[in-house]
Amino acid sequence: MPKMKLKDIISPFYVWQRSFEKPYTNNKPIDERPGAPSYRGFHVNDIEKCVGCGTCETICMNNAIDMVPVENLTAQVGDSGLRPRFDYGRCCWCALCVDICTTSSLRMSNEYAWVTDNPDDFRFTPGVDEKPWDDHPLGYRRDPDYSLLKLERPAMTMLSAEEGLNSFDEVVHGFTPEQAIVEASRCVECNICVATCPAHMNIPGYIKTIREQDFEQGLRLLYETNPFSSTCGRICTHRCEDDCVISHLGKPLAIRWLKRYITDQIPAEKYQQILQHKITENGKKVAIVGAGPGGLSAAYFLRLKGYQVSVYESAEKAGGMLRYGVPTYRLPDDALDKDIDYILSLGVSIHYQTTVGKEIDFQVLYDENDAVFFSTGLNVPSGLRIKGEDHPRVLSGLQVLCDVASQRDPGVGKKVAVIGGGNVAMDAARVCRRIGAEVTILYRRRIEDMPADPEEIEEAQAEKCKFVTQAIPGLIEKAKSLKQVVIQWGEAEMVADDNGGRPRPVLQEDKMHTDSYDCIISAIGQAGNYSFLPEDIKQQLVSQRGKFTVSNHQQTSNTKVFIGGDIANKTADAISAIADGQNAAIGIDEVLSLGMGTK
Amino acid sequence: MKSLINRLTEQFKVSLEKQTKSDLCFIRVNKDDAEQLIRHCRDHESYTHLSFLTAIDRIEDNKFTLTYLLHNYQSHQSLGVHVELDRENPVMHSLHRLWGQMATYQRELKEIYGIEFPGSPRLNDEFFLEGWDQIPPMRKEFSTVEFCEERFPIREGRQSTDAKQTMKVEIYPGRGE
Amino acid sequence: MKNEDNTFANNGLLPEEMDLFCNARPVPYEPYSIEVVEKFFNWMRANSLWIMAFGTGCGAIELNPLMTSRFDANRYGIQVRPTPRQSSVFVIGGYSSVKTLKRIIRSYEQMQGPKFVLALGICTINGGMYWDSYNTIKRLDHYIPVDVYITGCMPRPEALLSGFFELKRKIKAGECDGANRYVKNLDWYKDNQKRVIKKWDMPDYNW
Amino acid sequence: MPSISQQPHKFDPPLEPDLTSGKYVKIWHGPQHPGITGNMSLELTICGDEVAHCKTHVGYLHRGFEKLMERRTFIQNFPVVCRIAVPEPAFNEYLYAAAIEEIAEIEVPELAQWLRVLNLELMRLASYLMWLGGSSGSFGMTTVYQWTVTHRDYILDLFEEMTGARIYHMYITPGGVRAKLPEGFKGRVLKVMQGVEKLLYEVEKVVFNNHVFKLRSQGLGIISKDMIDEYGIVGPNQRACGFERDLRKDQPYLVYDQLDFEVVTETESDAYTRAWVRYQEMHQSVSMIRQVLDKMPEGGSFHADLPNVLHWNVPAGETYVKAECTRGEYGYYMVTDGSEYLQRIHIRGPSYTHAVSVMEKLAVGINIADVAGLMVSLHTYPPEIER
Repeated sequence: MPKMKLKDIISPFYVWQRSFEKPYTNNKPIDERPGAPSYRGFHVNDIEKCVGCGTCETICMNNAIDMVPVENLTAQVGDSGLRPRFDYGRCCWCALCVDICTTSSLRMSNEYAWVTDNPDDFRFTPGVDEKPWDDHPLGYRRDPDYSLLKLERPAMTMLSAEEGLNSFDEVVHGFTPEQAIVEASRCVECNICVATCPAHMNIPGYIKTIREQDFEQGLRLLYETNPFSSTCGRICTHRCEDDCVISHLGKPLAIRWLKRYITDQIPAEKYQQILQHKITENGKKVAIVGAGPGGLSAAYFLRLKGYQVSVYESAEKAGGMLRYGVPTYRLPDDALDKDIDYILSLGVSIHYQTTVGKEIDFQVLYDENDAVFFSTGLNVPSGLRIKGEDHPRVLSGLQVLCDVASQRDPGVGKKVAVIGGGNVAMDAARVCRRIGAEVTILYRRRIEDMPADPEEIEEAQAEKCKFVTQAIPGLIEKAKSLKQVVIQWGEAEMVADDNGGRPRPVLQEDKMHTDSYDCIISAIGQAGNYSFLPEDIKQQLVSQRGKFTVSNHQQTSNTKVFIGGDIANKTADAISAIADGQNAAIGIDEVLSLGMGTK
Repeated sequence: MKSLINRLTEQFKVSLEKQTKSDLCFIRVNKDDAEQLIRHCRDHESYTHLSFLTAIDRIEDNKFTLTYLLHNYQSHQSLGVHVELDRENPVMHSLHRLWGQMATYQRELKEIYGIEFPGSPRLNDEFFLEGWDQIPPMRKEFSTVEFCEERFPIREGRQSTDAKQTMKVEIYPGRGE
Repeated sequence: MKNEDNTFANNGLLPEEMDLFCNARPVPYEPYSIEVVEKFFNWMRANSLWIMAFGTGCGAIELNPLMTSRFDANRYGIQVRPTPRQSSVFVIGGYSSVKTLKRIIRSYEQMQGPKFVLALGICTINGGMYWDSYNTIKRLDHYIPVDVYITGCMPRPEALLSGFFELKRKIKAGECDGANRYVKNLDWYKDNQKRVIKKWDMPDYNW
Repeated sequence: MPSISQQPHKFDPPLEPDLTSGKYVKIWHGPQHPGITGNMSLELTICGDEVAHCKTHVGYLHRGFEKLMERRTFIQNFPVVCRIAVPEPAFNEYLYAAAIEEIAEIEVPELAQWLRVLNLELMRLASYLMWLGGSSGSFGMTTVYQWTVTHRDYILDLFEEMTGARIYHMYITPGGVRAKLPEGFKGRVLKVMQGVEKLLYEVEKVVFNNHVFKLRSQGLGIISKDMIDEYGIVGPNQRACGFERDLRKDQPYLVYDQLDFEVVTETESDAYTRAWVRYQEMHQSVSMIRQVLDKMPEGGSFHADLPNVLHWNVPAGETYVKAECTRGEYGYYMVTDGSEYLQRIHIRGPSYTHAVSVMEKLAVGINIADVAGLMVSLHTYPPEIER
C-alpha cells in the first residue's frame, strides 16, 4: 500500500479555484448551437436544377434513396422527371449523394433535429415536401475542388490541321484502349441519354461493355437499335452528348467515339458470327426507295423480321448522303462499307442505278409489294435567290462533295467562296482546302448561330478557312475572265427580334463589298424531289413546310406507304433517319403481320 | 526480408507468394508444416507478435486460405503465412499453444467460417452470434440480403421508379423497340 | 406459448429454473379515474425521466455529453440509473443485434411502469446503415413499443434533448401508451421476438 | 500434439470452479451494467469478493462489417468503416483509405497527409479524454468524468467544423480528405488545446496525485513482460511495461516522421502506470497538434484524382496496413481481386486481445470492485472486437 502523503490529500482541492469561472453549461442547448457551417444535416434539393439522373440512388450504400415521380413535373428530354426521396430510417449523412450529384442540385442543411412518434414520417422528397430547413443557407456543400465524378475527357488523338490539309485521311484517330476505358468509366449509367437519342440506343449498356472489355456483347447491343454503328460512331450529331448529365459540370461523355471504339474492335468478317441473326422468311415483300441510312435501316429491321426487301437506289453505290455528302476525312468509305455490307449480307436485294420514276415506276413498286418505304432525302440544292445566281461559276455544295466522293474533279479553282453555315458548307469548304483552294466562308449571321456542328466549325477554322460572318450576298456578276465570278455582299447588323425569336441580320446598305473568286459554292440548304410519285399517291400524302407528316411509325395516310429520313423528320440527320427506318419497320410489321393500323 | 525467406526455404517447404512492400511479405506453406514454421519464426526469427489470424473464402478455387500475420518488433517487418484448406472439409491444426490469443481467433473462425481446429479451447462456444441456425455467415455462399429479407421485416412504402422506363412511357411511347 | 389458464408456458427455461420466474401475464395500466390526478401523475412522470444505463449501440456515445456539464440534462429531471428497476426511460442507442435484442427485451420487461422507450438513430427506424446485416434487426417497433423516434446518424445531444422534450410533452398529454400497447399486443410482440431470437432461454415475460 | 505432463499448458483455459461446492457464485457483469465499457459482458465466478474465474462474452454489437463490406463498392465502404469503432472512427477511415491507396497505388497529396494527422491526433486526444473520464469514473471520481467529457465535446466542435459531423466524420476518403480547413480554424484549435492543457494539469492534481486512486490502481492488473508478446498486447498497455514500441516512431506513416515526439514508456505495468502513460501521451498529442498546425503547408491539393468511383475496380492485391491508435496497433488486412468489390477485409482491433484473453487472465484473483477499473485500464472498445 502506498504511503499516504499530505500532498496527495491537499492537491485535489486545487480545482476549487474553478468555482469562480463561468459555467460550461449551455443555457438553452437546443437554440444555442446550430450545426457548423458545413454540417451534414437533412437534405435540400433544388428541383429546378435536378434532372433526376438517379446517381444519388446508385451510390447510396444504405438504399436510402428512391427516385419517385413528382407532381407538376413530367419527363422531358434531358430530365427524367423523377426526384430523389430520402428515407431517414436509412440515411447516414455521409453525403456521398451530394458529392456525386451531377448537377450540384443536392446539398445538405445544417439542421439535425427531427423528432416524431410516427416512424413512417421519416421519408421526404427534398424540394417538394416542405421542411423547416428548406431555406437554411448553411450546411454541407461539395467543395468545388473535390469531385467524385470525372469531368474531363481524355484527349483524343487527331491529325493536326496541317496534316489534315494534305490528305483525305480520317482526322479523328479514335480512342486507344486505355482512353476508351477511362472514358467509358466516366458514365454514371443514368439512362437519361437513351430518351434523347432518336434511335433510343442502349447507350449505358454498350458503354458498360467497354468497361468490361466485352466488345462482342457491345456489338450485339449496338445492332439492336442501329445497323449503322460504325458510321454513327463517326458522324453522328450526338444529341445524346448534349443531354449527358456529366455535361452539367464538365465535358459530356464522348458517346460517339465510344460507339466507334466498339465497332473498330471487331473486323467486318466477324460480324456474322457474333450477331448471329437468324431470319425466318414470312413471304411478304417490301420495296424501299433510296439506299441512304433511312432506307437501309428499314431494310435491316424488316429483313430481321423476315420480309423480302428490295432497295432501289439511283446512284452507283449505296449509302446516300453518307457516301456522297460526307467527305472521307470524316467518314472513310471502308467504315461505311462495313455497315452497309453487313446489312446487304442479310439478304437484302438492292438495285443500283435504278431511279424510281425513270427505270422503274413507283406504281409498279406499289402494286407488287405489300408496303413501300421511301426516304429519298433532300438532294436538290436551294438557290441563293439573288440576281446572277445562274452564273456557271456558281456551284452547289452538294455537287462539289459528290464529285470529290466519286473522285471527280469538282473544278473549283484556287480561290473559293462558300456561302452558308451548315455542315454542307463546312464540308465543302474543307474539301476545297484539301484540293488546294483558298476558302472564304460567307455567312449571314454570327458563328454561334451556325447550324453546323461546333467541331466542324472549329476544325474548319483550324484548317484556315476564312470566316466572314454577318455577310449578306447581294449580287453575282460576270468577271472579266470566264473562269472567275464577282460577288457583291453587304455587312449586316444583328437586330434583336421583338417577338423573342433569334436575332436576325439586317443589311447595311452603306457597307457593301465586291470580291472576285474562281467560283462560288452555294450551300444554304436542300429540298426534296418528289417527281417520282404518281399524282394520286402524292395527293394522299400530307406535307407541312416541305416535310411529310407521318405517324409515330412513319406511316402516311396511305396505309401502305411509309416515309422516313430527312424528308419526314425535322432534325434531318443520319441517326434520325436510322430511327425512322427502325420505326417504319415496326409500323410495317404491325400492319402486315398483325393486320392493324398504326398510331 | 529476402534472407529470411531464403533461410525459411532451406528448412521448410515454403513458397514466396508476394512481397507487397519492403516490410511485408506473404509466404505459403502446407498445413502440416505450418505449426513448425510458425513456431520457428516465433522462437528463432524474432517474429514474436501475432497480429491476427483470419481466413479468406476463395469460393472459386473451393479453398479457404488462412492468414497468420506475424510481426518482428526488432526489424519492424511482418510476415504473412498463408495456409490453404479444403473448403468442403476445413480442418486446421490448433495453434492455441503458440499464443494466448490464438484460441479466440480460432473460435471466431469456427463460428463465422465453420473451420474446425480440433483441440482448441472453447471452440464450440458461441462467440459473436447467438442461436445462429444458418450456414456460417462469412462464407461467400451465404447471402446476407436474402437472409435479411426472410428474417427481418423492413418498413413498407419504399418504391423506386426506373428512369429509363418512365422516360420511354412519357417521352417516346411506341417509338423504338 | 400459452398454458390453458392463460399463463406463460416458459418453454425456454430449464426445469429447475421454472420456479424462479413468474408466469402470469402482465396487465395494462389503467389511468386514474379522476382526470386531474392522472394529469398530476403525468406531470410528475414527465419530470423525472430516469434513463436505464444500457448502451445498446453506438448512440450511447452521445449520451455522455448529454449527461455531463455542457448539456446537463439533469436540470430537466433526466438522469441515468444503473438498473432497470429504477428506470423509466429506455434509450435504444441505434442498431440492436439479435444478441442485444434479447437483453433489451429482458431489461425492458424488468422495468417498472410507467416506462417509455426512446429510439435513437436511423437504425431503429428502418435498419439504417445495417439494412442488410444478418445480425441486426431492422425496425425496433416490431419487438418493443417505441414512444419517440429521433432520426440521424449520429443524432446530436441537442437532437436527443429535443426527443426528451417531445417525450415529456407526450407524457404530460397522456399520449405515451407504449407500455400498454406492449401488454395488449403481447402475443404479437412475442411472435416477432421469437422469430428472430432463436435461442430463447429466458422466461416468456421477465417480471 | 498432446503434452505428456498433466500440468495444463499456460495458454490452456483455467479450469472452471466447481459451482456445486457452494463456495462460488456466478454473476454476470454486463452487458447492462454501468461498470462495463460499452456493450459486452463478463461472466465472473467469485469466491467472497474475489474473482475466481472470468469469461468474456462479446458479440452484442456484432453487425458483420466484414460481410457488409464485401458487398459494397470501394467508395460505398468509406462511410461504413468509421462505424466500426464508435469512439474513435478516424483511425478506421485512415486505415481503410491507406489500404486502398497502397493497393491501387494512389499518391496522397501532402496537404491531405497533414490534415489526416491533424484529424487523427485530435481524435486520439478526444478518445483519451473520454477514456480518462471513464477511468476516473470507475474509480469513483465522477467529477473528472464531467470535465473531460465536456472538453472532449469542444474537440468534437472542432471536428464538426472541420469535417461536418461530430462523431462519424467521414472525412478521410480514399485519395485524400474531403475538405480544406475552414477560415480561422487554427486559432480555434489552439484555444481548445489551451483548455485541454489546463484540464490535464488539474487532472494530474485530482487523479494522479489522489491517494484513493493510487491506492486502488497501483498494483492492479499487472501485466508481466512475458505476457506482452505471448498475448499480443499492444499500445500503451505494452509501453507501460517498458517496451519502447510505437508505430508512429517505428514504422512512420503519413508525416509522423516530421513531428518531434518521444515514445512514452514506464515500467510498473499496473493500472496506474497505464493511465499515466496515456496521460503523458495526451500532452504529447497536444504538442503534436501544435506542431502540425505550425508545419502544415498553407495550400495545395487535398485530394488525389480517383477513377469514377461508380466503376472503380481496384487492382488485385493483398496488404496489411496499421496505425497506432489510442489502444495500440490497429490494422486493416485487405484482399482485392480486381473487381468492384473487396474479396476480404479483416479489421484487427487491439481490444480483441485486450478484452478477451488478457482480461480473462488478469481478472482472476482481483477484487470484484476493481473489475471495472481493470477493464478501463486496458482501454477496450467492444465494437471493434466484434465488428
